[in-house]
Amino acid sequence: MIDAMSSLLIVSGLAFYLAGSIGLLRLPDLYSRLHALTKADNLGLGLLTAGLALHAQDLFVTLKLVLIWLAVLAASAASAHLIAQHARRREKQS
Amino acid sequence: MSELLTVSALGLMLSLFLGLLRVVRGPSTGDRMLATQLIGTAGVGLLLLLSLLLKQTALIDVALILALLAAVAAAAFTGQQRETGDD
Amino acid sequence: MNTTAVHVLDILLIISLLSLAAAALLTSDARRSVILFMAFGLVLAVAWGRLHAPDVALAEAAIGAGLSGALLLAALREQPRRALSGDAKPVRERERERTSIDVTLQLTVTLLCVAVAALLVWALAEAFDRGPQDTLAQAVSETLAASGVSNPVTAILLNFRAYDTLLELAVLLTAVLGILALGPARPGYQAAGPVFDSLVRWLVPVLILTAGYLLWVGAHAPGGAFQAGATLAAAAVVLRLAGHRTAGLPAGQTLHLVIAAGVGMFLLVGLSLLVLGRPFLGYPPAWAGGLILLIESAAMLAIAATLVLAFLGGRPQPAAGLSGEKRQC
Amino acid sequence: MLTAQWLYAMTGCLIVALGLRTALLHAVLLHRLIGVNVMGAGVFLMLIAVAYRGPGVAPDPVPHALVLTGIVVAVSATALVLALARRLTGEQDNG
Repeated sequence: MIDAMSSLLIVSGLAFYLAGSIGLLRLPDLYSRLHALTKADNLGLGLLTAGLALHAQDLFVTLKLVLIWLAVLAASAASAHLIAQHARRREKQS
Repeated sequence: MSELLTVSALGLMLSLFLGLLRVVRGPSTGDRMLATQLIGTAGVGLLLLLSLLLKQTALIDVALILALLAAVAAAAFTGQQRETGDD
Repeated sequence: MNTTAVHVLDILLIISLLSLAAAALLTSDARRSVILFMAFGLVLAVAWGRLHAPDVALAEAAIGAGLSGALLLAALREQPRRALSGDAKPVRERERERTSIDVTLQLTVTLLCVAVAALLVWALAEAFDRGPQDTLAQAVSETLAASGVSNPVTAILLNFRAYDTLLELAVLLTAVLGILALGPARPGYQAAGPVFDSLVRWLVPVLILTAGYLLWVGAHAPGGAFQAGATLAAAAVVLRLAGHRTAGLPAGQTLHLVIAAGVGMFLLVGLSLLVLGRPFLGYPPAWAGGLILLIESAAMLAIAATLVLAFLGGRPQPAAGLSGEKRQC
Repeated sequence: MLTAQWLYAMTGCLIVALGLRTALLHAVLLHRLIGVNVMGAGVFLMLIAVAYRGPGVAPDPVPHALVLTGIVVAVSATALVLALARRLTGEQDNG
């Protein structure tokens, strides 16, 4: 049961990752690519860590997995913001 | 279960590979930074899967460090200098 | 993990490494090159994990994927139109310069590099032919029990080859003294805004905790002074990027004490052992674990301070009296 | 000899050659510096590949220790070169 749950979570996480990177490759401009990327970061890794957490033997590993997800979540929000700001600044200059 | 993890690891590697195409192609530096971000996230996921597949629990710590430093690149790239600040 | 899948993974990893290295080296734009080099570091960290080298992967994750990219970007940012990035001269003059490295020379050097690669391949083929030479690895695993730690990499660095690590810390000390002697630090960064600030507020304490954890866990699992020092330095770099001028470094005399702490503690322990009638850095097995942790703690601080000063690129400047900026927090 | 060992070691050789070529030929200091760093990474890759002993077998820890310290020394040396270059361009601007 746990195995099935975990598999489902990991596979759906993978789907978001792939959707994110295909979006990054196919979408026409920076801002829409930003949008695609946050999918991979937030949902892809979130589902993956959830799936792996079901396998974790001890609480400390689960804690680390949660921390990894939170760190990437915060980092992706912050860097998406910074990159968008930077791009806007560049546009204004030119 | 192991097969699923293996297939997922290959999937993530593919995702990393697609990000790599964007890093090499650009066109703007912002695009390249974004793609580097994706490579980082895919790398984190890949390391987590490898930690189970290769039975190397320490790779979770490597993933943790990568995750914690994921924002450093973007901040170093966009950070504006004091005094001059003419970017 | 089944072998075909591993081979596919290996080949994809190798293609990624080669194409990123080639792209980083062949582009003429400096910023692009740095970003590609950072991506190369990320993939390299995964490759270390794949090759069962978690100790190296930890250091690569902190340095290759974080610190060195930030360092190169900082250097580039400061002198965008100067010699470093090659933008000092008008485009036409630069073009002439580039083509003035004439074709014969280019060809000769390229052939030389091919020859170097061929030599390396030959040497490796010889080594592989003889099969794995495990005499050193065996010596390590036989004496590991008496080293005071159970992580073989830490045992080598802090016990079996402690002389090497002492001298290596001396090399780092020399480098940082050179950096300090060359002038003031690069200008700092403007406050990055509320989004990044709220990230920094919890990221820095978590990085410091992680550094402490890596130092502690290094005795029996991947980790140790180098990885912990790099992680601690990353915390300081994050602070600096958020607009803190001193990046959490102590000022004046204390800073000098910290950068000399690694070599100092090593020598202190070594000389004390000499006085007690033991060989220099020949720890008594019963104390080895404690002494190693003591040296590693000092070394972690020294390595972290060294790497932060490397990022600053010179003597840190006091916040007071410079264009009236107020320090936050 | 393992296939993986061979693959990664040969990749290391190629990366060393690529890095060396840029370090020797490129006109711009920053590129040369990145070339040296890439070359270092190639050497590290060779060492770690030689240390690899296959799945489930503990690798040789001695090259790991070498590479670990090598990474830290490489970044410090890079920083020293950058500081030197900065001082140099500063002097040129003033004089």
